[in-house]
Amino acid sequence: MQDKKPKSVFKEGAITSEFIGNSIYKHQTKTSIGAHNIFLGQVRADDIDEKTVLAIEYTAYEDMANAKFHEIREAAFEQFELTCMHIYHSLGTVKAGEICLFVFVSSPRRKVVFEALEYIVEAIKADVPVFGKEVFEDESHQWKKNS
Amino acid sequence: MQDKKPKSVFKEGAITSEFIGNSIYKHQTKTSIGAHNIFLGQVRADDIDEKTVLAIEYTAYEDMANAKFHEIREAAFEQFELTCMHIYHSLGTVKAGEICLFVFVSSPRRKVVFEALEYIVEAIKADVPVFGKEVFEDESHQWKKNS
Amino acid sequence: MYINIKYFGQIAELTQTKEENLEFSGIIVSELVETLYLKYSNLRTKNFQIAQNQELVSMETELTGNDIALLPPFAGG
Amino acid sequence: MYINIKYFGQIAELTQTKEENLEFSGIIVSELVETLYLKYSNLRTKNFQIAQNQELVSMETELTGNDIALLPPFAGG
Repeated sequence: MQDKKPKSVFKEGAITSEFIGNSIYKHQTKTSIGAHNIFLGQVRADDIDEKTVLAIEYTAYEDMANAKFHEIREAAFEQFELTCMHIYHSLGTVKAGEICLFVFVSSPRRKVVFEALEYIVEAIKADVPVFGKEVFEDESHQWKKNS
Repeated sequence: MQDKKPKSVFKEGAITSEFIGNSIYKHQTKTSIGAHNIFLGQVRADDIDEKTVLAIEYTAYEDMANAKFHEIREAAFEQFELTCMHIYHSLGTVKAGEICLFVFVSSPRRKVVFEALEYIVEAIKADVPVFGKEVFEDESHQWKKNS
Repeated sequence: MYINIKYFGQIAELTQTKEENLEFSGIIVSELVETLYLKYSNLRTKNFQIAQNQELVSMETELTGNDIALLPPFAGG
Repeated sequence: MYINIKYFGQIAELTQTKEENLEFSGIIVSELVETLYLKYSNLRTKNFQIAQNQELVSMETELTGNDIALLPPFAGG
Protein backbone atom coordinates (compact mmCIF):
# COMPACT_ATOMS: atom_id res chain seq x y z
CA MET A 1 0.00 0.00 0.00
CA GLN A 2 2.96 2.34 0.43
CA ASP A 3 3.41 4.77 -2.36
CA LYS A 4 7.04 5.83 -2.36
CA LYS A 5 7.72 6.40 -6.04
CA PRO A 6 9.01 9.83 -7.02
CA LYS A 7 6.44 11.74 -9.03
CA SER A 8 5.86 15.26 -10.21
CA VAL A 9 4.47 17.42 -7.47
CA PHE A 10 3.75 20.45 -9.62
CA LYS A 11 0.44 21.27 -11.26
CA GLU A 12 -0.20 24.19 -13.58
CA GLY A 13 -2.59 26.67 -11.93
CA ALA A 14 -4.78 26.28 -8.86
CA ILE A 15 -5.62 22.94 -7.22
CA THR A 16 -9.38 22.53 -7.44
CA SER A 17 -11.75 21.32 -4.73
CA GLU A 18 -12.95 18.64 -7.20
CA PHE A 19 -9.39 17.31 -7.49
CA ILE A 20 -9.13 17.16 -3.69
CA GLY A 21 -12.54 15.51 -3.30
CA ASN A 22 -11.60 12.95 -5.92
CA SER A 23 -8.29 12.25 -4.21
CA ILE A 24 -10.18 11.58 -0.95
CA TYR A 25 -12.59 9.31 -2.82
CA LYS A 26 -9.75 7.18 -4.18
CA HIS A 27 -8.66 6.35 -0.64
CA GLN A 28 -11.93 4.68 0.27
CA THR A 29 -10.67 1.38 -1.14
CA LYS A 30 -7.75 1.46 1.31
CA THR A 31 -9.52 0.00 4.28
CA SER A 32 -6.50 -0.20 6.57
CA ILE A 33 -6.64 3.60 6.85
CA GLY A 34 -8.30 5.03 9.95
CA ALA A 35 -7.24 8.67 9.76
CA HIS A 36 -6.51 11.18 7.02
CA ASN A 37 -5.03 14.62 7.57
CA ILE A 38 -5.05 17.22 4.82
CA PHE A 39 -3.30 20.58 4.65
CA LEU A 40 -4.40 23.14 2.09
CA GLY A 41 -2.52 26.37 1.43
CA GLN A 42 -4.84 29.07 0.07
CA VAL A 43 -3.73 32.39 -1.47
CA ARG A 44 -4.70 35.27 0.84
CA ALA A 45 -5.96 38.61 -0.48
CA ASP A 46 -3.58 40.45 1.86
CA ASP A 47 -3.71 44.24 2.03
CA ILE A 48 -0.19 45.63 1.79
CA ASP A 49 0.31 49.42 1.73
CA GLU A 50 -3.35 49.86 0.76
CA LYS A 51 -3.09 47.48 -2.18
CA THR A 52 -4.75 44.07 -2.27
CA VAL A 53 -3.10 40.86 -3.47
CA LEU A 54 -5.05 39.50 -6.46
CA ALA A 55 -2.95 36.45 -7.19
CA ILE A 56 0.40 34.77 -6.67
CA GLU A 57 2.50 33.68 -9.64
CA TYR A 58 4.54 30.65 -8.64
CA THR A 59 7.80 29.59 -10.24
CA ALA A 60 10.26 26.96 -9.06
CA TYR A 61 13.67 25.48 -9.64
CA GLU A 62 11.73 22.43 -10.73
CA ASP A 63 14.43 19.76 -10.78
CA MET A 64 15.75 20.71 -7.37
CA ALA A 65 12.22 21.17 -6.00
CA ASN A 66 11.10 17.73 -7.14
CA ALA A 67 14.25 16.24 -5.63
CA LYS A 68 13.52 18.03 -2.33
CA PHE A 69 9.88 16.90 -2.35
CA HIS A 70 11.14 13.37 -2.85
CA GLU A 71 13.58 13.70 0.08
CA ILE A 72 10.77 15.01 2.27
CA ARG A 73 8.53 12.06 1.26
CA GLU A 74 11.27 9.53 2.01
CA ALA A 75 12.07 11.13 5.37
CA ALA A 76 8.39 11.18 6.34
CA PHE A 77 7.83 7.52 5.37
CA GLU A 78 10.96 6.68 7.36
CA GLN A 79 9.82 8.54 10.46
CA PHE A 80 6.08 7.93 10.52
CA GLU A 81 3.95 4.84 9.93
CA LEU A 82 2.04 6.21 6.95
CA THR A 83 -0.14 4.27 4.54
CA CYS A 84 0.13 6.94 1.90
CA MET A 85 1.19 10.50 1.24
CA HIS A 86 0.43 12.90 -1.60
CA ILE A 87 1.84 16.36 -2.25
CA TYR A 88 0.75 18.80 -4.96
CA HIS A 89 1.98 22.36 -5.49
CA SER A 90 0.83 24.89 -8.06
CA LEU A 91 2.98 26.63 -10.64
CA GLY A 92 1.81 29.70 -12.54
CA THR A 93 -1.01 31.96 -11.44
CA VAL A 94 -3.18 31.13 -8.43
CA LYS A 95 -5.82 33.73 -7.56
CA ALA A 96 -6.71 34.84 -4.04
CA GLY A 97 -9.03 32.25 -2.50
CA GLU A 98 -7.63 29.44 -4.64
CA ILE A 99 -5.52 26.56 -3.37
CA CYS A 100 -1.80 26.32 -4.15
CA LEU A 101 -0.64 23.49 -1.86
CA PHE A 102 -2.34 20.17 -1.08
CA VAL A 103 -0.66 17.74 1.32
CA PHE A 104 -2.53 14.55 2.17
CA VAL A 105 -1.34 11.88 4.65
CA SER A 106 -3.11 8.72 5.77
CA SER A 107 -2.41 6.15 8.45
CA PRO A 108 -4.17 3.45 10.44
CA ARG A 109 -4.01 5.75 13.51
CA ARG A 110 -4.58 9.43 14.10
CA LYS A 111 -1.58 10.48 16.23
CA VAL A 112 0.71 9.68 13.34
CA VAL A 113 -1.07 11.84 10.76
CA PHE A 114 -0.95 14.98 12.90
CA GLU A 115 2.80 14.72 13.43
CA ALA A 116 3.55 13.71 9.87
CA LEU A 117 1.49 16.44 8.22
CA GLU A 118 3.06 19.26 10.23
CA TYR A 119 6.53 17.85 9.60
CA ILE A 120 5.92 17.70 5.85
CA VAL A 121 4.36 21.16 5.53
CA GLU A 122 7.14 22.81 7.56
CA ALA A 123 9.77 21.04 5.46
CA ILE A 124 8.11 22.18 2.22
CA LYS A 125 8.02 25.79 3.42
CA ALA A 126 11.66 25.69 4.53
CA ASP A 127 13.45 23.53 1.98
CA VAL A 128 11.75 23.61 -1.41
CA PRO A 129 12.87 26.24 -3.96
CA VAL A 130 9.49 27.67 -4.93
CA PHE A 131 9.12 31.41 -5.51
CA GLY A 132 5.99 33.53 -5.34
CA LYS A 133 5.24 36.90 -6.93
CA GLU A 134 2.31 38.61 -5.21
CA VAL A 135 0.49 40.59 -7.88
CA PHE A 136 -1.65 43.58 -6.81
CA GLU A 137 -4.74 45.00 -8.44
CA ASP A 138 -2.70 47.83 -10.05
CA GLU A 139 -0.38 45.21 -11.64
CA SER A 140 2.48 46.11 -9.34
CA HIS A 141 4.00 43.23 -7.40
CA GLN A 142 6.16 42.15 -4.48
CA TRP A 143 7.98 38.92 -3.77
CA LYS A 144 6.55 36.60 -1.17
CA LYS A 145 8.76 35.14 1.53
CA ASN A 146 7.92 32.31 3.92
CA SER A 147 8.09 33.00 7.63
CA MET B 1 -16.55 35.62 9.03
CA GLN B 2 -16.66 33.67 12.29
CA ASP B 3 -19.19 30.94 12.41
CA LYS B 4 -19.97 30.30 16.07
CA LYS B 5 -23.63 29.33 15.95
CA PRO B 6 -24.52 25.94 17.36
CA LYS B 7 -25.66 23.57 14.64
CA SER B 8 -26.27 19.90 14.23
CA VAL B 9 -23.07 17.98 13.84
CA PHE B 10 -24.65 14.65 12.99
CA LYS B 11 -25.34 13.34 9.51
CA GLU B 12 -27.11 10.11 8.70
CA GLY B 13 -24.69 7.64 7.09
CA ALA B 14 -21.21 8.19 5.66
CA ILE B 15 -19.74 11.61 4.85
CA THR B 16 -19.05 11.64 1.12
CA SER B 17 -15.96 12.94 -0.65
CA GLU B 18 -18.29 15.18 -2.72
CA PHE B 19 -19.57 16.80 0.46
CA ILE B 20 -16.00 17.42 1.63
CA GLY B 21 -14.93 18.80 -1.77
CA ASN B 22 -17.93 21.09 -1.81
CA SER B 23 -17.19 22.31 1.69
CA ILE B 24 -13.63 23.18 0.59
CA TYR B 25 -15.04 24.97 -2.46
CA LYS B 26 -17.28 27.19 -0.32
CA HIS B 27 -14.21 28.54 1.49
CA GLN B 28 -12.68 29.98 -1.66
CA THR B 29 -14.65 33.20 -1.18
CA LYS B 30 -13.03 33.68 2.24
CA THR B 31 -9.84 35.34 1.05
CA SER B 32 -8.44 36.09 4.51
CA ILE B 33 -7.78 32.36 4.90
CA GLY B 34 -4.24 31.17 4.22
CA ALA B 35 -4.35 27.66 5.64
CA HIS B 36 -6.93 24.90 5.99
CA ASN B 37 -6.45 21.71 7.95
CA ILE B 38 -8.84 18.79 7.60
CA PHE B 39 -9.13 15.62 9.65
CA LEU B 40 -11.07 12.66 8.30
CA GLY B 41 -11.87 9.59 10.33
CA GLN B 42 -12.34 6.52 8.12
CA VAL B 43 -13.76 3.17 9.20
CA ARG B 44 -11.03 0.51 9.18
CA ALA B 45 -11.67 -3.07 8.05
CA ASP B 46 -9.84 -4.37 11.13
CA ASP B 47 -9.26 -8.09 11.49
CA ILE B 48 -10.25 -9.18 15.00
CA ASP B 49 -10.07 -12.88 15.93
CA GLU B 50 -10.04 -13.78 12.22
CA LYS B 51 -13.17 -11.76 11.48
CA THR B 52 -13.17 -8.56 9.44
CA VAL B 53 -15.03 -5.39 10.36
CA LEU B 54 -17.56 -4.61 7.61
CA ALA B 55 -19.09 -1.47 9.07
CA ILE B 56 -19.60 0.55 12.22
CA GLU B 57 -23.10 1.47 13.39
CA TYR B 58 -22.94 4.77 15.24
CA THR B 59 -25.40 5.91 17.86
CA ALA B 60 -25.13 8.90 20.19
CA TYR B 61 -26.69 10.61 23.15
CA GLU B 62 -27.55 13.31 20.64
CA ASP B 63 -28.53 16.19 22.90
CA MET B 64 -25.49 15.80 25.11
CA ALA B 65 -23.24 15.19 22.10
CA ASN B 66 -24.38 18.35 20.32
CA ALA B 67 -23.86 20.31 23.54
CA LYS B 68 -20.33 18.87 23.84
CA PHE B 69 -19.54 19.64 20.20
CA HIS B 70 -20.70 23.19 20.87
CA GLU B 71 -18.45 23.47 23.95
CA ILE B 72 -15.51 22.16 21.94
CA ARG B 73 -16.19 24.74 19.19
CA GLU B 74 -16.41 27.60 21.68
CA ALA B 75 -13.24 26.52 23.46
CA ALA B 76 -11.36 26.24 20.16
CA PHE B 77 -12.49 29.68 18.95
CA GLU B 78 -11.46 31.07 22.34
CA GLN B 79 -8.00 29.51 22.21
CA PHE B 80 -7.06 29.74 18.54
CA GLU B 81 -7.39 32.51 15.97
CA LEU B 82 -9.65 30.61 13.59
CA THR B 83 -11.60 32.03 10.68
CA CYS B 84 -13.96 29.08 10.62
CA MET B 85 -14.51 25.59 11.92
CA HIS B 86 -16.83 22.79 10.80
CA ILE B 87 -17.48 19.43 12.41
CA TYR B 88 -19.59 16.58 11.01
CA HIS B 89 -20.06 13.11 12.50
CA SER B 90 -21.99 10.19 11.09
CA LEU B 91 -24.84 8.35 12.76
CA GLY B 92 -26.11 4.97 11.56
CA THR B 93 -24.12 2.61 9.38
CA VAL B 94 -20.74 3.60 7.91
CA LYS B 95 -18.99 0.90 5.90
CA ALA B 96 -15.26 0.13 6.02
CA GLY B 97 -13.46 2.67 3.84
CA GLU B 98 -16.14 5.31 4.34
CA ILE B 99 -15.72 8.52 6.31
CA CYS B 100 -17.44 8.99 9.68
CA LEU B 101 -15.78 12.19 10.99
CA PHE B 102 -14.93 15.42 9.14
CA VAL B 103 -13.27 18.27 11.03
CA PHE B 104 -12.28 21.37 9.05
CA VAL B 105 -10.47 24.41 10.48
CA SER B 106 -9.24 27.51 8.65
CA SER B 107 -7.08 30.44 9.66
CA PRO B 108 -4.96 33.16 8.10
CA ARG B 109 -1.83 31.28 9.29
CA ARG B 110 -0.78 27.66 9.32
CA LYS B 111 0.62 27.19 12.86
CA VAL B 112 -2.85 27.85 14.26
CA VAL B 113 -4.65 25.24 12.21
CA PHE B 114 -2.32 22.41 13.21
CA GLU B 115 -2.79 23.09 16.92
CA ALA B 116 -6.51 23.73 16.66
CA LEU B 117 -7.30 20.62 14.62
CA GLU B 118 -5.49 18.25 16.95
CA TYR B 119 -7.12 19.88 19.98
CA ILE B 120 -10.60 19.49 18.46
CA VAL B 121 -10.15 15.89 17.30
CA GLU B 122 -8.76 14.77 20.67
CA ALA B 123 -11.62 16.52 22.48
CA ILE B 124 -14.19 14.82 20.24
CA LYS B 125 -12.67 11.41 20.88
CA ALA B 126 -12.53 11.97 24.65
CA ASP B 127 -15.66 13.97 25.49
CA VAL B 128 -18.48 13.31 23.04
CA PRO B 129 -20.95 10.48 23.83
CA VAL B 130 -20.90 8.64 20.52
CA PHE B 131 -20.99 4.84 20.47
CA GLY B 132 -19.86 2.47 17.75
CA LYS B 133 -20.85 -1.10 17.09
CA GLU B 134 -18.31 -2.88 14.88
CA VAL B 135 -20.22 -5.33 12.72
CA PHE B 136 -18.36 -8.34 11.27
CA GLU B 137 -19.02 -10.27 8.09
CA ASP B 138 -20.80 -13.07 10.02
CA GLU B 139 -23.18 -10.45 11.53
CA SER B 140 -21.62 -10.78 14.97
CA HIS B 141 -20.38 -7.55 16.53
CA GLN B 142 -18.24 -5.93 19.20
CA TRP B 143 -18.32 -2.46 20.73
CA LYS B 144 -15.67 0.02 19.67
CA LYS B 145 -13.77 2.00 22.29
CA ASN B 146 -11.55 5.00 21.67
CA SER B 147 -7.94 4.82 22.81
CA MET C 1 -39.07 10.34 42.98
CA TYR C 2 -39.20 9.15 39.38
CA ILE C 3 -35.95 9.23 37.46
CA ASN C 4 -35.71 9.02 33.69
CA ILE C 5 -32.80 6.76 32.76
CA LYS C 6 -31.35 6.47 29.28
CA TYR C 7 -29.14 3.60 28.11
CA PHE C 8 -26.76 3.67 25.16
CA GLY C 9 -24.69 1.32 23.04
CA GLN C 10 -23.52 -1.79 24.82
CA ILE C 11 -25.50 -0.86 27.94
CA ALA C 12 -28.77 -0.56 26.00
CA GLU C 13 -28.00 -3.95 24.48
CA LEU C 14 -27.78 -5.39 28.00
CA THR C 15 -30.84 -3.64 29.46
CA GLN C 16 -32.78 -4.30 26.26
CA THR C 17 -34.33 -0.88 26.55
CA LYS C 18 -33.11 2.60 25.62
CA GLU C 19 -35.01 4.48 28.27
CA GLU C 20 -37.13 3.85 31.35
CA ASN C 21 -38.63 5.64 34.35
CA LEU C 22 -37.68 4.22 37.75
CA GLU C 23 -39.12 5.08 41.11
CA PHE C 24 -36.21 5.65 43.42
CA SER C 25 -35.72 7.03 46.93
CA GLY C 26 -31.92 7.28 47.26
CA ILE C 27 -29.86 10.47 47.37
CA ILE C 28 -26.62 9.94 45.46
CA VAL C 29 -25.62 8.40 42.12
CA SER C 30 -24.00 5.29 43.65
CA GLU C 31 -27.28 4.31 45.28
CA LEU C 32 -29.04 4.46 41.93
CA VAL C 33 -26.28 2.36 40.39
CA GLU C 34 -26.69 -0.28 43.11
CA THR C 35 -30.41 -0.40 42.33
CA LEU C 36 -29.62 -0.88 38.64
CA TYR C 37 -27.13 -3.65 39.46
CA LEU C 38 -29.96 -5.50 41.20
CA LYS C 39 -32.23 -5.06 38.21
CA TYR C 40 -29.57 -5.86 35.56
CA SER C 41 -27.04 -8.21 37.11
CA ASN C 42 -24.70 -8.21 34.10
CA LEU C 43 -24.30 -4.46 34.38
CA ARG C 44 -21.59 -5.04 37.03
CA THR C 45 -19.32 -6.44 34.33
CA LYS C 46 -19.57 -3.36 32.12
CA ASN C 47 -17.69 -0.07 32.07
CA PHE C 48 -19.87 3.02 31.98
CA GLN C 49 -20.01 6.64 33.08
CA ILE C 50 -23.05 8.45 34.41
CA ALA C 51 -24.38 11.72 33.00
CA GLN C 52 -26.94 13.78 34.90
CA ASN C 53 -28.56 16.54 32.85
CA GLN C 54 -26.01 15.87 30.11
CA GLU C 55 -22.96 16.36 32.34
CA LEU C 56 -20.73 13.56 33.60
CA VAL C 57 -21.04 13.09 37.34
CA SER C 58 -19.26 11.01 39.98
CA MET C 59 -20.70 8.26 42.14
CA GLU C 60 -20.94 10.75 45.03
CA THR C 61 -22.96 13.36 43.14
CA GLU C 62 -26.38 14.12 44.54
CA LEU C 63 -29.29 13.16 42.30
CA THR C 64 -31.44 16.08 41.24
CA GLY C 65 -34.28 13.97 39.93
CA ASN C 66 -33.71 14.74 36.29
CA ASP C 67 -32.25 12.94 33.30
CA ILE C 68 -29.72 10.23 34.01
CA ALA C 69 -27.82 8.43 31.27
CA LEU C 70 -25.55 5.40 31.41
CA LEU C 71 -22.77 5.90 28.87
CA PRO C 72 -20.44 3.10 27.77
CA PRO C 73 -16.94 3.99 26.47
CA PHE C 74 -17.00 6.68 23.79
CA ALA C 75 -16.15 5.70 20.24
CA GLY C 76 -16.59 8.90 18.25
CA GLY C 77 -14.55 9.42 15.09
CA MET D 1 35.89 26.96 -16.89
CA TYR D 2 32.34 27.69 -18.00
CA ILE D 3 29.66 27.70 -15.35
CA ASN D 4 25.95 27.47 -16.06
CA ILE D 5 24.11 29.87 -13.73
CA LYS D 6 20.34 29.86 -13.18
CA TYR D 7 18.40 32.77 -11.70
CA PHE D 8 14.97 32.57 -10.09
CA GLY D 9 12.19 34.85 -8.90
CA GLN D 10 13.33 38.25 -7.74
CA ILE D 11 16.91 37.50 -8.79
CA ALA D 12 15.87 36.66 -12.36
CA GLU D 13 13.91 39.90 -12.41
CA LEU D 14 17.11 41.77 -11.54
CA THR D 15 19.44 39.94 -13.90
CA GLN D 16 16.79 39.99 -16.65
CA THR D 17 17.79 36.50 -17.63
CA LYS D 18 16.91 33.08 -16.24
CA GLU D 19 20.12 31.36 -17.22
CA GLU D 20 23.55 32.14 -18.58
CA ASN D 21 26.99 30.59 -19.12
CA LEU D 22 29.88 32.49 -17.56
CA GLU D 23 33.57 31.92 -18.04
CA PHE D 24 35.15 31.92 -14.62
CA SER D 25 38.53 31.04 -13.16
CA GLY D 26 37.92 31.22 -9.36
CA ILE D 27 37.81 28.29 -6.97
CA ILE D 28 35.13 28.88 -4.37
CA VAL D 29 31.51 30.09 -4.40
CA SER D 30 32.27 33.51 -2.85
CA GLU D 31 34.57 34.36 -5.76
CA LEU D 32 31.79 33.63 -8.22
CA VAL D 33 29.40 35.78 -6.19
CA GLU D 34 31.90 38.69 -6.29
CA THR D 35 32.04 38.34 -10.07
CA LEU D 36 28.25 38.44 -10.24
CA TYR D 37 28.18 41.53 -7.98
CA LEU D 38 30.38 43.29 -10.52
CA LYS D 39 28.10 42.28 -13.37
CA TYR D 40 24.81 43.00 -11.53
CA SER D 41 25.45 45.77 -9.03
CA ASN D 42 21.96 45.60 -7.48
CA LEU D 43 22.49 41.97 -6.58
CA ARG D 44 24.29 43.13 -3.41
CA THR D 45 21.00 44.41 -2.02
CA LYS D 46 19.21 41.06 -2.40
CA ASN D 47 19.02 38.00 -0.20
CA PHE D 48 19.76 34.73 -1.91
CA GLN D 49 21.20 31.27 -1.32
CA ILE D 50 23.39 29.34 -3.72
CA ALA D 51 22.69 25.82 -4.93
CA GLN D 52 25.35 23.75 -6.69
CA ASN D 53 24.05 20.62 -8.39
CA GLN D 54 20.71 21.20 -6.66
CA GLU D 55 22.14 21.28 -3.14
CA LEU D 56 22.54 24.42 -1.05
CA VAL D 57 26.19 25.33 -0.53
CA SER D 58 28.08 27.86 1.57
CA MET D 59 30.28 30.72 0.33
CA GLU D 60 33.37 28.60 1.08
CA THR D 61 32.29 25.59 -0.95
CA GLU D 62 34.54 24.65 -3.82
CA LEU D 63 33.04 25.06 -7.29
CA THR D 64 32.82 21.83 -9.22
CA GLY D 65 32.08 23.44 -12.55
CA ASN D 66 28.49 22.30 -12.78
CA ASP D 67 25.07 23.88 -12.31
CA ILE D 68 24.86 26.87 -10.04
CA ALA D 69 21.57 28.52 -9.08
CA LEU D 70 20.85 31.77 -7.24
CA LEU D 71 17.76 31.22 -5.08
CA PRO D 72 15.84 34.08 -3.45
CA PRO D 73 13.80 33.37 -0.28
CA PHE D 74 11.49 30.37 -0.65
CA ALA D 75 7.76 31.00 -0.81
CA GLY D 76 6.22 27.58 -1.31
CA GLY D 77 2.71 26.88 -0.05
